[in-house]
Amino acid sequence: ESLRLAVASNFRPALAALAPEFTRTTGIELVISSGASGQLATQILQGAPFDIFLSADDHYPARLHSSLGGDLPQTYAQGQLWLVSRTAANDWQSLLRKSDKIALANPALAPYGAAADTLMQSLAPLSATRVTAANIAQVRQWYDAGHINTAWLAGSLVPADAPTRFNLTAQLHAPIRQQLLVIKPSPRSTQFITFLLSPDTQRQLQPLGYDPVNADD
Amino acid sequence: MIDAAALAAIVLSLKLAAVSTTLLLLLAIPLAWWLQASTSALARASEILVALPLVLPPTVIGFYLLLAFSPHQWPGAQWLALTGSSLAFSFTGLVIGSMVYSLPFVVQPLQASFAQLDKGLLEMAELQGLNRWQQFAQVVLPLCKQGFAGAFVLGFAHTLGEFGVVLMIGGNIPDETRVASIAIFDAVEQLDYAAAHQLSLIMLAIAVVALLAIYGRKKS
Amino acid sequence: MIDAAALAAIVLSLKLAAVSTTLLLLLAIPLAWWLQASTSALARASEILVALPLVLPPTVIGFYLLLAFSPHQWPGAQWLALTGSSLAFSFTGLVIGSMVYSLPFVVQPLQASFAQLDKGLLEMAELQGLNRWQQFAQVVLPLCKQGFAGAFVLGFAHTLGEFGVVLMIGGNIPDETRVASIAIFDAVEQLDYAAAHQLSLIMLAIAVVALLAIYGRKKS
Amino acid sequence: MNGWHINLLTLPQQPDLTLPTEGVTVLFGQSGCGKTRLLRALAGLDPHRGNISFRQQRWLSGTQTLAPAARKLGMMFQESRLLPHKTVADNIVLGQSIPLPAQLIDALDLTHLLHTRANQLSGGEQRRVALARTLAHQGQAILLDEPLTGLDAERKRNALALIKAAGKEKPVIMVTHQLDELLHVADHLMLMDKTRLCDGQLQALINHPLLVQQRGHAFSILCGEVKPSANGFSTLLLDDGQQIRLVGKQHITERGIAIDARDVSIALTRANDSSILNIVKVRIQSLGDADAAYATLELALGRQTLRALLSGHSIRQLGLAPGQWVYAQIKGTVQI
Amino acid sequence: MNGWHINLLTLPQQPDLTLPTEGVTVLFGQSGCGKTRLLRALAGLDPHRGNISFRQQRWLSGTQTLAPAARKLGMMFQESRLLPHKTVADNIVLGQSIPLPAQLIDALDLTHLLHTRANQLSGGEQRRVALARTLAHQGQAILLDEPLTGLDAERKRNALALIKAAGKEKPVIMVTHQLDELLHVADHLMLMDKTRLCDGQLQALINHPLLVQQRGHAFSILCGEVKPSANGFSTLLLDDGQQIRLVGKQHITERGIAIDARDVSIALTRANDSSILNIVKVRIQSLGDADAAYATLELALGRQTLRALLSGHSIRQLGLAPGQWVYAQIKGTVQI
Ligand SMILES: Nc1ncnc2c1ncn2[C@@H]1O[C@H](COP(=O)(O)OP(=O)(O)OP(=O)(O)O)[C@@H](O)[C@H]1O
Ligand SMILES: Nc1ncnc2c1ncn2[C@@H]1O[C@H](COP(=O)(O)OP(=O)(O)OP(=O)(O)O)[C@@H](O)[C@H]1O
Ligand code: MOO
Ligand SMILES: [Mg+2]
Ligand SMILES: [Mg+2]
Repeated sequence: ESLRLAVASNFRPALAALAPEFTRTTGIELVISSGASGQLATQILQGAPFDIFLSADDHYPARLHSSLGGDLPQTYAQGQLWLVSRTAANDWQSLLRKSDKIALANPALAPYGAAADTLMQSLAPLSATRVTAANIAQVRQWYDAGHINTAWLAGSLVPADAPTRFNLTAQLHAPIRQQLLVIKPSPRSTQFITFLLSPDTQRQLQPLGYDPVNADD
Repeated sequence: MIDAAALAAIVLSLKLAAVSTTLLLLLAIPLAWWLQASTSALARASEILVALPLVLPPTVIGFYLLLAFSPHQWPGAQWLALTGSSLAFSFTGLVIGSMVYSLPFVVQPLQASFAQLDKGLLEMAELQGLNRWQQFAQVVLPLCKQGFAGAFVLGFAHTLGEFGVVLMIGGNIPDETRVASIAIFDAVEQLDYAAAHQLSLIMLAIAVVALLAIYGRKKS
Repeated sequence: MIDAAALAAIVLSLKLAAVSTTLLLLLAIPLAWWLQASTSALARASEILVALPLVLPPTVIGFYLLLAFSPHQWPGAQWLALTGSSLAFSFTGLVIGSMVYSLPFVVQPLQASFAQLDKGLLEMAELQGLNRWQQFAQVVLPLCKQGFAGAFVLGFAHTLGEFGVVLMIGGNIPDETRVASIAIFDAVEQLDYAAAHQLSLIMLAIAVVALLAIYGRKKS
Repeated sequence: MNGWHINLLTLPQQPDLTLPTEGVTVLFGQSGCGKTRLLRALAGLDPHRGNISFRQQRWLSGTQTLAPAARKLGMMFQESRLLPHKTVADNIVLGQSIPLPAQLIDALDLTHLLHTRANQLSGGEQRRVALARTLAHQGQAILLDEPLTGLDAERKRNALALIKAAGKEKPVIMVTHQLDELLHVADHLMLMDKTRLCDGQLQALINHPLLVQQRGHAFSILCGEVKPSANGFSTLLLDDGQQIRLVGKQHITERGIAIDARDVSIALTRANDSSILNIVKVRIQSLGDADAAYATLELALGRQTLRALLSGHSIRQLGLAPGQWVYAQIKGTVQI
Repeated sequence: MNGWHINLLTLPQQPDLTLPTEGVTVLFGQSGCGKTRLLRALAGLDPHRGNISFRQQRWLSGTQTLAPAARKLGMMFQESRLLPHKTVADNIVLGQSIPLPAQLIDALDLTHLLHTRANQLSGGEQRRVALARTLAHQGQAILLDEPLTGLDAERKRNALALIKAAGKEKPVIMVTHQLDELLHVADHLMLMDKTRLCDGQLQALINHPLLVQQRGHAFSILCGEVKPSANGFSTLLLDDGQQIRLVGKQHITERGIAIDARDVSIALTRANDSSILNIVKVRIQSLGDADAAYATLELALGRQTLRALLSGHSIRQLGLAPGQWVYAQIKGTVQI
């Protein structure tokens, strides 16, 4: 027996870390397809055979829900927004001001990009060139290859050796809610959601770079 | 060394490339012949039609194919009615998608090659009593072998590397539509560079062997 | 109707395609000639090398280009030292990326076409006193025009539609690296299908006009 | 039944003629006059309008055309059109399920080349392979477009014999510019220029202006009863009882001999001490233009006409006049 | 200085010879013997080993080779090799910055085709364009590979005159299989078979076995003092005082005349009433094989040799014997 999950690229490593535990306790295999949230949403609209959609934001699940109906989207994790750099700086504002190139995910596509964009707008005008990635993983690739020294990243992607890093999740007016939507209701789907939202599992999210979902969310 | 998932992706890629290229050649050979032989406006229009998919990014072609395959649209609905299964997110769908996308790469070298074939030899062959098929096998094929090799290489390699269309209409489903190119892309996305390098190397090795087989034979 | 950003993306795409295709032809013509004329092992190896990028998905090629362009790597460091600027996220970088990716599509049709050229005519032309360049302009070009048209169409259209490499090394910077294919992709990702349809249609229209110009001339 | 009925509206000559069922028809005409176009029209390779039928088959009727393959023709093109990647042997039997025609191959001296690939042949070797292929073709007729260009004299002689033999089996149309080839193989003649095409028996057309203009002087054709070879001679018994003797291995055919007017000289008395074998008594019919440097005389030999090309000087010196009986000395003959 | 010194180790004939600076050298040999390969070697189109020099230039020395273009040669290939997309005019001046050679074009009857694209030409038209292009080439020598194949008699005559004229300007090497072409233009001869290549003056080689084998019978070449044309004749004054007279527009050149042994007959007495213009007194040197059907007699004519092909029958009948004085009647001649 298996369950088909469509998961946003950024959450895939976390999901891969959680999967063995789920399979061990329930006997259900997870078949994981990952991709950009927008691309997965498009496919689901055209009938892609997934049981559950784990998006990087709350926008796509809402769009899908309005077309497909069913249970309401649920938040399964809260993202952390980090600013990392190879350049030393005392605070994130001065870091942004002295960087010549800043990479972020495309605000139009990714919630991390949108969140980063909001914070940068508050400091406008900045002299840096904004380099926009199609998704948040690409930002990390650019950072890794040395093209970019200052980058907005998700908590799950922060490099362990980055000399300068600021967790700016607290600065955000709205949390980054990663939401899921059940595409094909079934007992197995319910089992998975129960597992993912269980306090045990949520506790494990912290070291993976996500904040657990508040009970009231 | 290589995990089962990676191996499955490579096997799937090879299968997709083999099936698509075979079908493509079957389709492209008569098409290319007609395009170079005919002076009709229809042929000119078809020539353009064949090249058109080229200018759209593959993911966008994939997007339109996804729309076409949708059971809400006429082609997808027809297919569903006929076969009982959907084209999207199936191997068959990938084959069709790869064919649409790779068609110009197979047609163009063939067409260029056919245009340069000495038509006098075909006149001779016809008078000697060779039928269409024999003319193809005994005159066109050996004399245009560079064109065929080019068409095959571009078609096969391109399908192996095909990614945007597959990503869109495949859905990255292991064993069904998760081909090697998607697996490499996934690895890069997951920052698993070691896995990406390894898979890339395997693909390159396969390509070298395949190309050696083609080019080695060709020059002898 | 069309907003300024979309228009800028289309203009940039055309510029990228024009520059890349021109440079590609300059590179591919002598390369293809050498590949078909030489029987050396080096030529066979190069033939394979040229075709290799085909089997990797464009985003993966983009990824490797990203590594190559990196200031931590030899090529990227050299370029930085020489020009003072980085190749990543620049128009120049896109041109190089497109060229790497489209090279086989330009080389293959040319090579097939050259292989079928009657070499006796070149012997004649040489004895008549035509220099290399005149032989090219007066013999090779007119007699292989189908091959050139094919190479140009594949190269140009492919660069117009190029997406994976650009996505990886471009950085989506308006006026610099935000080409039309990226803009369409963005629109699809945002589920803004209307914008995607509109941009796609404009690209197709441009392609039809360009192809008409090429094929119209060719057959006359 | 007849060979071809040809009536083509789409050639400048608008040919309208009927060719015989058998034998070799030579198509003769200046370079560029349209010979190849006519052969191609017969083979169905270009669109045409008119009528062509062969035996009982309609090949062209209006613009309705029978496909080239269905016409079942062997055709040798002006270019050799071999498949460069195939061996000589494979080229020869291409498309025909026949064993290698050993005799043809031997006669055309191709045996040592059978396993050579066609792209390694010299020009003349290519021509011979193409000729072998065409002559071996199992079809109902043969078209040959300048089959003997590029061959040396020895190969040409052999090839001519093969073509002549092929004409005994099925109709052959052969294009040539060479008079010697024409005389050797032509049963029937088509003479073409850019606007006209006329045809007829070799005998009837041998002095047609289109032919004479090309070769520069007249011919005679003499026919008669052929007597078998005796002590080294074949003899052609003419209708007035006189004889023409020919030495050598080749024997006179029923078709007679052709005599170039240049090879005929006139004497007023019969020379008894000359090596010239054939001296016949003839009556001068006409002198031609005896004031010119050269003139062609027509001489009555029984019911046939013999032509002699003499210098005006000789004519005046000998005082030749129409009606006069003289002796014609015949030096060279071509057995046709 | 000399034309070519040729010493090639990579051809089966291993040619080692020196060709004259001027005039036309005819390369004659059976199909497939290697004529085209030799021309290509001279043009530098294939790799070879040996030595070739032309005038003071080294073209090949060991395997070091001068590029074809640097040899500055006009070459007409066995295939016409026209650029199909260019007009006749453009093909003719291809690569040469020269005005259209109006005289050549006129003589080769190409004027009406100047604006036709080469892919619309008949086979013979293509040959003529290729010939015009080669003869118009500004280089230092000309190579012609069977330039006259596919031409009708009239065009061939004109083309031969042009080739002969070209030989007056620079050395020409011409491949042909046709004896009449050879006799008309050859100053020098190269005779080739698969293993041998020998060269020499036309006079010296005219009865070389390689040549006789091809054409079947012997020739004579007679030289002498040429007297200008008077009342319709040109006269060749032989060394023993006898004369050969030729009628017509063409005049005897300094090079003499060629006479086919078939065109010579023998009489024991001088015929006074014959139209044969040229009767010379000769002494029989040798009879050849008089028992055969045909034999070639050698006849001393002053210090020169005249050959006659007679039937064995005639020889026996006339009782001819070596040393005997007889009269040779010469019917046809070729002005060389
Ligand atoms: N490209 C080639 N490769 C190998 N052998 C060849 C090639 N071209 C010609 N030959 C061979 O070399 C020999 C000489 O060829 P060449 O073309 O010089 O003959 P040729 O004397 O010009 O004959 P022809 O009168 O038929 O043109 C022939 O036996 C031929 O088969
Ligand atoms: N493909 C063509 N398109 C247009 N005109 C052509 C074409 N081929 C030949 N012609 C023209 O048609 C006329 C007849 O050509 P054709 O080839 O029949 O001549 P031909 O009698 O065979 O001459 P040759 O003896 O030179 O081969 C020529 O004037 C020629 O220029
Ligand atoms: O939707 Mo993502 O997490 O930007 O790849
Ligand atoms: Mg012709
Ligand atoms: Mg040759």
